[in-house]
Amino acid sequence: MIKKILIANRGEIALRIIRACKELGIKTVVVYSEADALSLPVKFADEAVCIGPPSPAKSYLYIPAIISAAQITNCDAIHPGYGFLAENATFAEICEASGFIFIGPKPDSISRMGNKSVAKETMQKAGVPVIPGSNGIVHSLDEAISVAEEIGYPIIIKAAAGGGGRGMRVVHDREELAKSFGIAKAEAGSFFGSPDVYIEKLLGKSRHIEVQVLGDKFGNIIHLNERECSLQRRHQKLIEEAPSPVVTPELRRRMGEAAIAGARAVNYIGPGTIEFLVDQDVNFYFMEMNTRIQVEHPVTEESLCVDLIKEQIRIASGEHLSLTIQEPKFHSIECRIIAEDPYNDFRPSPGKITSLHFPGGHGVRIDSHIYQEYVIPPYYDSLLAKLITWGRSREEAIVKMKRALEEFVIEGVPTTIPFHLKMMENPDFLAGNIDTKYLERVDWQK
Amino acid sequence: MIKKILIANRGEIALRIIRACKELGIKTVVVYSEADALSLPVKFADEAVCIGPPSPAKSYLYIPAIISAAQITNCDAIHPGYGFLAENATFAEICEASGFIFIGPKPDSISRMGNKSVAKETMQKAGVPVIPGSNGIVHSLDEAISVAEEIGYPIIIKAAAGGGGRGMRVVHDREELAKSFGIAKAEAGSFFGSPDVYIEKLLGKSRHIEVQVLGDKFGNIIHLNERECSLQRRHQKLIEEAPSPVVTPELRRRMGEAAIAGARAVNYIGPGTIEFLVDQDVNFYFMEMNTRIQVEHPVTEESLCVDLIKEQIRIASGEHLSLTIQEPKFHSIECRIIAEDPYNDFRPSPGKITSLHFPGGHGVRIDSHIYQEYVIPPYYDSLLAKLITWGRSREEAIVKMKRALEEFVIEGVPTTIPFHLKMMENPDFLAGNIDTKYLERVDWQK
Amino acid sequence: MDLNYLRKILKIFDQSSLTDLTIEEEGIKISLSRKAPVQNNQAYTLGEQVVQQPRVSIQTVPEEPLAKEADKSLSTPPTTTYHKINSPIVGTFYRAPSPEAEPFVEVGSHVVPGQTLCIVEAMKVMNEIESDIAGTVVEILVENGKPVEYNQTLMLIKPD
Amino acid sequence: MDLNYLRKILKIFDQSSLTDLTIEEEGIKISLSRKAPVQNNQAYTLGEQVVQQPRVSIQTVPEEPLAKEADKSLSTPPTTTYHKINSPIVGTFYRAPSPEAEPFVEVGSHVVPGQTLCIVEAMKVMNEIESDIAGTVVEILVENGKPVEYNQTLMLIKPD
Repeated sequence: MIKKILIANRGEIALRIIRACKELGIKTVVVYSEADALSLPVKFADEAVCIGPPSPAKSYLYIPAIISAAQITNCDAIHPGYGFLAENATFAEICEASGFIFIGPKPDSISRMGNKSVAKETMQKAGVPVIPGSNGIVHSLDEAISVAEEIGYPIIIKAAAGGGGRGMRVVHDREELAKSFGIAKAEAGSFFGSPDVYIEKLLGKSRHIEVQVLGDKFGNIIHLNERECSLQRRHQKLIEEAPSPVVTPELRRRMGEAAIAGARAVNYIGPGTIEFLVDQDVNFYFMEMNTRIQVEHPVTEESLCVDLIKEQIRIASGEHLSLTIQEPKFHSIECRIIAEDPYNDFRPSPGKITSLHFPGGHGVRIDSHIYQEYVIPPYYDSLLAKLITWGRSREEAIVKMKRALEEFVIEGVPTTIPFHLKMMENPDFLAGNIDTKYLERVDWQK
Repeated sequence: MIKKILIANRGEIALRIIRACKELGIKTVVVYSEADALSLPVKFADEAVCIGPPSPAKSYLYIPAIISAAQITNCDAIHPGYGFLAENATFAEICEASGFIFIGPKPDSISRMGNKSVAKETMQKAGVPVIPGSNGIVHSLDEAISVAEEIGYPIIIKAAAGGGGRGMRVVHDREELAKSFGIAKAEAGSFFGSPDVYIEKLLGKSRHIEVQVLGDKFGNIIHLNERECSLQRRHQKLIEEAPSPVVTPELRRRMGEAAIAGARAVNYIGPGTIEFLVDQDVNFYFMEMNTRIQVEHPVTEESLCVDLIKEQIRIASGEHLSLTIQEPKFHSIECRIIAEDPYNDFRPSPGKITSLHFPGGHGVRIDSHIYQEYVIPPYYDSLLAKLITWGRSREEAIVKMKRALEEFVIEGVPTTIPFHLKMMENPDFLAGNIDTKYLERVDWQK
Repeated sequence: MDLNYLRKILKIFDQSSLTDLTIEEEGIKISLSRKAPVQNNQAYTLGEQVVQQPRVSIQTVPEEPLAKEADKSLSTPPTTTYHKINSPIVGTFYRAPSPEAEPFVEVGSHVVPGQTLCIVEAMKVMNEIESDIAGTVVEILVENGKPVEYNQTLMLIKPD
Repeated sequence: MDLNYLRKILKIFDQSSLTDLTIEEEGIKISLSRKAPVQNNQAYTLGEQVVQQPRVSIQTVPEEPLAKEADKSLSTPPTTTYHKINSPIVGTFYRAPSPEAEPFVEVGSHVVPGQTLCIVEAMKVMNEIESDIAGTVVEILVENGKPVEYNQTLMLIKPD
């Protein structure tokens, strides 16, 4: 078993990893920037090493400082958390080259899933459904037209080197395509350094449903069911649940098998997530794979009563998978409590938490690094807490969430709590009628 | 279903009941004394009614004020919590006579279990093992000697009207019995107003193991396994767990059946607890029945993933039992965090909580009414929080408890946290080698 | 009750120099009280316990300028010191012995010690509330037939 | 690390008038820092962020009486203002270019701007730390071969 882990992250996920390590009897070292000197991870880890100034580029993203911190504290493994260096194949390689276990998949798995077109090709070869479109790069307008006629309008022209919702152009007919194709290539060239573009069908209203996979070092790969993450705002997930209200056991089995096939195609180790778009006819299409633990992993944990981080560390230590494929035991929901003002277009609002009261009781879990008098640093993301509830039914999880939100007091900064409270009474949410564009169409305050 | 419940209690259990009601869509009214005007139950209930000054006799124990509060707020049911009026048959009767549903068993069940010798007789008739001893009152020395020779020394002479560890005299042989019998009768007469005494065998090292039962209004009664509560100090439970580390499935079945038989003998409705003493040869003997929800109910909840308070309210509303007899799913432990100074003989220490941080994460539950800046009133018991953890094994629940206790910060008053931290590393506790006198024999600080 | 609303009220109260605040509206009554004004603007200061300043069942409004200041800004009359008649029990307030009968007192009535002022009914028992002072009724704070809490002020009397 | 111990230290710090406190023992280093002395004795005051008072990598100890007061009570020399040499990276501190070689400087050495004072090794890269001032080395705060954090003070130099 791993003896001592360096945690190359901050905030709630750093605390989450410390908790798992303590329960496994593993020593922890947390690295921190000067902005996080007074944070709970620094307080609760066995050791803490300051690695740089607040700027992420000079601290949490600065590989030499992190590796050096692992060396001076004699760690034998490095946990990247999520964000920062978690999906950086170079970092994973350097960890291993420096003699540390990287708690995550192999660098090759990361890089193959990091490149969007390679990932799509890999999945397609593995038999995972992908969004209909061109086979890779589209070089000429003629080629574009023939692809478009085959898959049908509307389509999206995407920059191959783009990502995160940027470098995309929607086209509704042939005439528009003729006008847009050259412009799209020129934009791709000037924004992303490469004029390469590819074409995908534009799906209608669709849901974001992702499947948790888990592989060990012996080639065993399972899935742990899906998470419904359709409630988003500008590609940021706000509420997640497990299971999805629209996934049947049969669909779960098919999506799970596709996800396992995809993970197997890159010899995946540890927990990872295959994100699918699910259209209104319940066809599912590969979107991307996240080669790390995810923010929303607790809903899977509470729906199955498992501990994914402990399992991840055991797997990294060379143990066999201890979990099996099984139907959800409970329904679990997570609300992301973020220091954003929902009444002001979700504007980030760092500041000092002057007053704090966490909800408690049966079926309520809080993953959070905040405390009364905590100052939210402006340098990093503004997730304050994940509030997770579970129950024997979706209805029970929702009423529990509502009462927990009502008990949750955070003063000093605006948070997303009022938004979540409103959503717990929103008829569309209650009916499970949510798609990824829902919050663009609907005013949540109404 | 019940529409509006008056909660005739305070502290964490009042908050626990409010949470259950909110999740069931039931309105709540909390009554409070002037000492609790700034408490969380008052803050979180739908309505709050001040019923008297801090003294319990003039507020939480003052029946006319509570009934009147239920009347002016149009409640249809009254939940007594635990302590205060929870096991007062007269109160239950008055509730029903005044037109309110008393959320608990029938007054007759309460009174039959409240009288120690009636309870013992009832159980014996129902076939529940009781501690060997006299059949009721022992009138003469000759009778005492013959009972003692039959059951074997050592024995205890107990005042029939005594209770709570008072009015007891241990006797080791015939000579001592001859000397003590008269004195014991005289003491019983002067202390408890009645010279009646009875005789019980003195058990050796024994464990306190209790069985949770649950009955509905249709005569269905089940048990929900046992709780191990042997770690006590002056009859006060400090740590509880479910299941017991020494109870096998076969013993669980036998104790469960005995408990159901006992509950059936008094037509029991709602959640109740049959307490057993279990000797070193794993014989179990009826000790007493608690006709109410108990402080330690969460360990049963977490070991089975059920909600006993919601079930209790559903039963009181006239619904059928929704739970079934089943083996524990998880191992769960509860530590009572009390405002007592463990380094000073557990001296109660009311005061102001100047700083507070609750632990969180997977498998951790907090039931607590405290907040930063809360002033612990000196008039009531000093339970601050119940910290509950669970895991797939006893070991997992214990390591989780340890890390949760390490994260738990309460400043301003001494608490039992250091005691619990020490116990989580105590070899006897880890081995499950605990009996009810353990803390009398052993210095916990060593 | 809307708890956010309550929180806002608590906040305003905390940031003020008041020691007592009572708000009644639409069947809801909120009573806030504390020992002394807080120094800093801790919004969630639920810390000070009312017990430390036990309000006796029938008491005279204190003469400290701060308390007077607070009262002045919130309730209608007192510029001078009035005597409070508080309810000794939670129950229903009645101004008359029966629906048909005349009220025991009206605003302006002169009362003497031992005179019945009103009734608070709890569990079918009619608790007659008597005056412990001689004076004039200046305000009746509760409507006939409405519920009252323990220690809630029922009437104000201007001592002779 | 024993968290109760840490809590005690935080408490002592909070109750003092210090702005900075560093304790090193048995492989543990605890650095506390705050903007200004707190007014009240909040024991759990983790609120003030060091960021609000960014310490530049190489800086002059400020002249404010409070800071001097703090330094005086804790570290051996400074009665006058010394110049701090801080580590620009986390790593291992070496006083000489190789185990056999002589140290770059000793206490009492006179140094000029650009002169190498020591090495901090990170990921097998030897980062030579140079003086940015002319002066005399008055204290070397880290032992040869020991780990240092980002911005940890390595040496004190008395400017000419």
